[in-house]
Amino acid sequence: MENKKKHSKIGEYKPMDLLACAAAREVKDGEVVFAGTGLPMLAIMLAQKTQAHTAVCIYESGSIDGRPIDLPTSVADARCSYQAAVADGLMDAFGQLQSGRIDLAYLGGAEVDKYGNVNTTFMGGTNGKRLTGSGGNTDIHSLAKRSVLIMPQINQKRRFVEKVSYITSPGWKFPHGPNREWTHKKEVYGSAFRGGPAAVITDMGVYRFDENGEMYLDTVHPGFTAEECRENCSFDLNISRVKGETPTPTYEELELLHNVIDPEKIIMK
Amino acid sequence: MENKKKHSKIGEYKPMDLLACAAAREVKDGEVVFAGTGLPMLAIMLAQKTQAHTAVCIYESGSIDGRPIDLPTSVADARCSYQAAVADGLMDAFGQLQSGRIDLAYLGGAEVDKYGNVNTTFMGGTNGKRLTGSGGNTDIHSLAKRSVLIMPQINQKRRFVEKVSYITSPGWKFPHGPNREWTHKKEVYGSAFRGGPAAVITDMGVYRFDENGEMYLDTVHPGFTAEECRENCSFDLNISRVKGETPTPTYEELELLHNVIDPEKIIMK
Amino acid sequence: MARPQIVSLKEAIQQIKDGDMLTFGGFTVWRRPMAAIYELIRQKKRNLHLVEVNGGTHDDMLAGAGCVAVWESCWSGHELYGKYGANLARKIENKEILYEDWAHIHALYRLAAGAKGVPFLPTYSAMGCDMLNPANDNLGKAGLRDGSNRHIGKYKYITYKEPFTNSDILLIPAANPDWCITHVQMVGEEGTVRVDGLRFSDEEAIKASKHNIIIAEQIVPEEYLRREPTRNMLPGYFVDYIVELPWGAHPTGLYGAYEPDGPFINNFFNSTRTQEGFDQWAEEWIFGVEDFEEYLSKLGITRLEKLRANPALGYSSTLKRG
Amino acid sequence: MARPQIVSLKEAIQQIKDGDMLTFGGFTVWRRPMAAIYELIRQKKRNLHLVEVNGGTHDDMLAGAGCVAVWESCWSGHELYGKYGANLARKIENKEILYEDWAHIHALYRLAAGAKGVPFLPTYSAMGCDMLNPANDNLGKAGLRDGSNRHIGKYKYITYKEPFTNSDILLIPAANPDWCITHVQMVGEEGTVRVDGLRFSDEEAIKASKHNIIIAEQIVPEEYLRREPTRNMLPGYFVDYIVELPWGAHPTGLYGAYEPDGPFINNFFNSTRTQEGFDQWAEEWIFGVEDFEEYLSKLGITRLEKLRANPALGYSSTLKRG
Repeated sequence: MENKKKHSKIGEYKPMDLLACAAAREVKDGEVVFAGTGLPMLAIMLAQKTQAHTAVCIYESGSIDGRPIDLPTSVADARCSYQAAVADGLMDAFGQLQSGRIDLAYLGGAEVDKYGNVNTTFMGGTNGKRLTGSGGNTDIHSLAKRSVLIMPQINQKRRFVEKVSYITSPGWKFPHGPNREWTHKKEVYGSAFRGGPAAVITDMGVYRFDENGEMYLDTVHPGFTAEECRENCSFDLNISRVKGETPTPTYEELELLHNVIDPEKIIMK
Repeated sequence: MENKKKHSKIGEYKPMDLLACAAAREVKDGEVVFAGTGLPMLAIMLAQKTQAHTAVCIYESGSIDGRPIDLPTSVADARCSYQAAVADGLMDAFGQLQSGRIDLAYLGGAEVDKYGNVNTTFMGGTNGKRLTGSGGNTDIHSLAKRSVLIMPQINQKRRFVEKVSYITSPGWKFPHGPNREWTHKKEVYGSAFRGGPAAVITDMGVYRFDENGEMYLDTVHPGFTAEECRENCSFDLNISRVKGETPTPTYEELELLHNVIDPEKIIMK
Repeated sequence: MARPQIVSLKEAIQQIKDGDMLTFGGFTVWRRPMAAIYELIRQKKRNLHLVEVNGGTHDDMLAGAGCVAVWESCWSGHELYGKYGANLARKIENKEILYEDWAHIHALYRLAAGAKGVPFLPTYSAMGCDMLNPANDNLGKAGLRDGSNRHIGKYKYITYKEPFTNSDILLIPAANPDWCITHVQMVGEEGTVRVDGLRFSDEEAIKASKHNIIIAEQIVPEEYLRREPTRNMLPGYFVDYIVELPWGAHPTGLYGAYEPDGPFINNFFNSTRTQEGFDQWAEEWIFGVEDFEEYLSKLGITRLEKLRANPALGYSSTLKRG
Repeated sequence: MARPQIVSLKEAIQQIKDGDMLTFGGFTVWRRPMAAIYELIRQKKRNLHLVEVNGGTHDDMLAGAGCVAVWESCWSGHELYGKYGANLARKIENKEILYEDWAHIHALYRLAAGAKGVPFLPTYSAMGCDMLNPANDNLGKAGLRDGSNRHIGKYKYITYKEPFTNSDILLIPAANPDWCITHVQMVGEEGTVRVDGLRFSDEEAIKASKHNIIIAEQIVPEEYLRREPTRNMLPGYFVDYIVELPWGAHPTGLYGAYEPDGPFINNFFNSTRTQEGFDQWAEEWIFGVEDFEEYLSKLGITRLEKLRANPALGYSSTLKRG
């Protein structure tokens, strides 16, 4: 038991474990978190069981502050509503988002660029490969105070690009106005500005955004180098600000993830 | 029993009875009716028990198609929600109104003018006597397909005026635009035009509106003359189109009003 | 955001500052936070700016007690128990209160826009009414639309020729009150709110407001309310303070719990025809008692029990009404 | 307005005409009117214009069967059972379907505006996204914004510098589909609709639509639903046709009743990677059965029973998921 708070060593955890733990650590206690299907659900549930006991999770389907005892597999899953405070609908969830009540959101994407623009619509632009479309990704990314992207990176260099081929969800800078000049989000959103992308968490590192809205490497996962992170990006990643290694999962976090949150091994295969 | 459908004679009914019956007869079977507190509640309940069995009543408080077994005394009364289809709130009720779902509405007023403009805010303009304010009167009057005003008229000449001292609820013509020229409602509402005032029912007669949006006497209650109706108006009422006497309450209607709908004598004192 | 605190009514009301903008849950004489109204008056709040979907006994009482500087709404009265809000009417006629009249949809949309985080909502209601007459933009005429007052916007409303159908439509600006005070049947220990019966415009009023006080007949275990989340109105993170106060809506009514106390309201209304009448009434029923508990004792159990609803009906089956 | 008619699924679907604009209740792979989707395909509806808050297994199936001319929504896929809507993707890539991409809030607000009877609703979401890029106004580029198509408006959206806070905001135009088809747990004999669990955007979709078909697991006495009107979603006068059809949402899930049939959807998804694959699948599961009853018989009771929800949880406690 005294071992619980200790951090595991390389080989004792899988890449997915570290991804989930790093994501969970972004939540502060008491925050209202907007999550999507998959890894984000693990992350918020883990956060609630560790450092953020009073954090609340809401889903765009309308499930508000559920306390699932079984891992949901979609945001409309009946499991999301178990012991929820409210089970209503999209107008409620998106109203809370638009009115600035969402502190943190977890999202994914097929492509991300250095300004945190996200693509989930077409790979290679509108003449390319059709994906699922935006869903709530664009609303949540544009209106949450902080959003955290969770994405695979190892050998996925084509997903980390200078400029996404389709902006499903606007990041810190994007083309705007009749001349489609690259403009900072604050300028475009004016009084409706609520925040923007805060971090990108991958299987190689944790990335954040500087004052100019550009992505930089914040911590590198054990077993990788900053240089390797840069090599797995299609753009010239800023690695000058890296502050060290991402803490590995604690034994308690691993125990929670595998035996409490996802014992059925739905996500944590 | 064979007597039920026969009309009562003068002296066998009170002015309030005729008012309620004449109002009830405005409802067609299957219509969606928006009603307010007081006499309108009697009228819709009477209509549902006579010629309009499948008419539905909604209240602005959010009570939709209630089937009260005891007469409500306000639109938020718990009695309104008894056996209702839905009990929700104002956004629902007013959304139905604005989207053109309301066939008929019952309203009252302190003053009405010849174009069906209604005042429930100030008697004598904004420096005069303060009343309750609009409530839903203005929304309902402006957006229902047909609205029916129920008002006392005997010795209330000052309530039937050339021009109301404050337009709480716009009728068929009202001042509009920067120069505040009298303009027809169809012109102002454009594609949002849903209808307007259909009738004014008083303790003296039933009034309707002509093609030009001006009020005329349609039927006169037994015991009154068309001339008396005009004399109880402050404007020059058109009585040229009067088509006869208002049918008196049937014995069945009287029975329903006094013994079934309002046996507690809350409105039918 | 910290979970809501469970406090006394006095403590909750102490958080409200003179000059704050307030709104309330409920509808006319139903489910009004009357205990909070008495306490606001007892604590002598001043210069309140009320923005309400509609008024009722509660706002007329605040007006009579001199708590209100600005009143924005569409209606005030006591339903069948009193024809109009006589305190409010007198203060408006005497120009002691600044007022802004709206249609019901306008007042509703002001809070709905505030709740959704948009600066306005569009409506067709009610073009041609005198509430929209520029001559009746009272806050504008008082010079208060110059940005000097954080609760008062630049425009009362905007008429917009919208491009989709080329028709005129009204844009009604959002309102975001500092406080909403709402009385409900039940609240969970962590703030989950359940309303039984009609919700009126509570959800819009609460979500538009920066801070919320929920006064409930009963505080119940969270787990109980969470068994049926479709029946709940609000999660606890919107709530700042929770107060448990049975009968706290008296003399207004509470669905499934108690009827409005018609004679009490009617007596109040009759007293308000003059300021002296109201002052005397307030001396007896507000300042003359220490707190809401003493008020209830003064009313007495016999009077209260007559108002109690029959659970099968949601209202009293024995109350004399006619 | 006549009360709704209780009819067979076949009769209800026969009312829908080629070229009509359709929307559906539900969310991704939950509470979709799948029996109606099968019947639409069996009746070979063509040139449908779908406008949906989001898509899922149902709209991808319609796309695969050649029923769809225009698709307007924000998403299509099968959640964890299939990464994306492969039929829809193929038809979009091959330019066989005209599509208009929206953000989720946009799609929602189109129907919410339609439901409220206003020509647009304002939103801040999501300025800077490529769905708003004029280059991606596909209906406009196809010349369909000229008034010739009653379902297609003049503008995809408008950016408006609103005067209240002087900030840009988007105005999203209303949509009013000809039909909404919704699957629910219970409907009353006179059409009162109750949804158990999340309501998603059903209320907006239904109220925006000119005509409504409600398919319910069970038709129940009105009186039963009316005992608790706060739990109901819709009065009967919005409903044109009622169909009683247990398991009618299969293979999607229904809160409190049954889980999504994951392997069935996954098998469907795998078949849709080619048109031939889909055609073969449809031959077996849609054209190869006479009606939904035969479809259920083909699935078999053993398979269906495994999906049944535990009433204490709202979902199955025995289903193998990992």
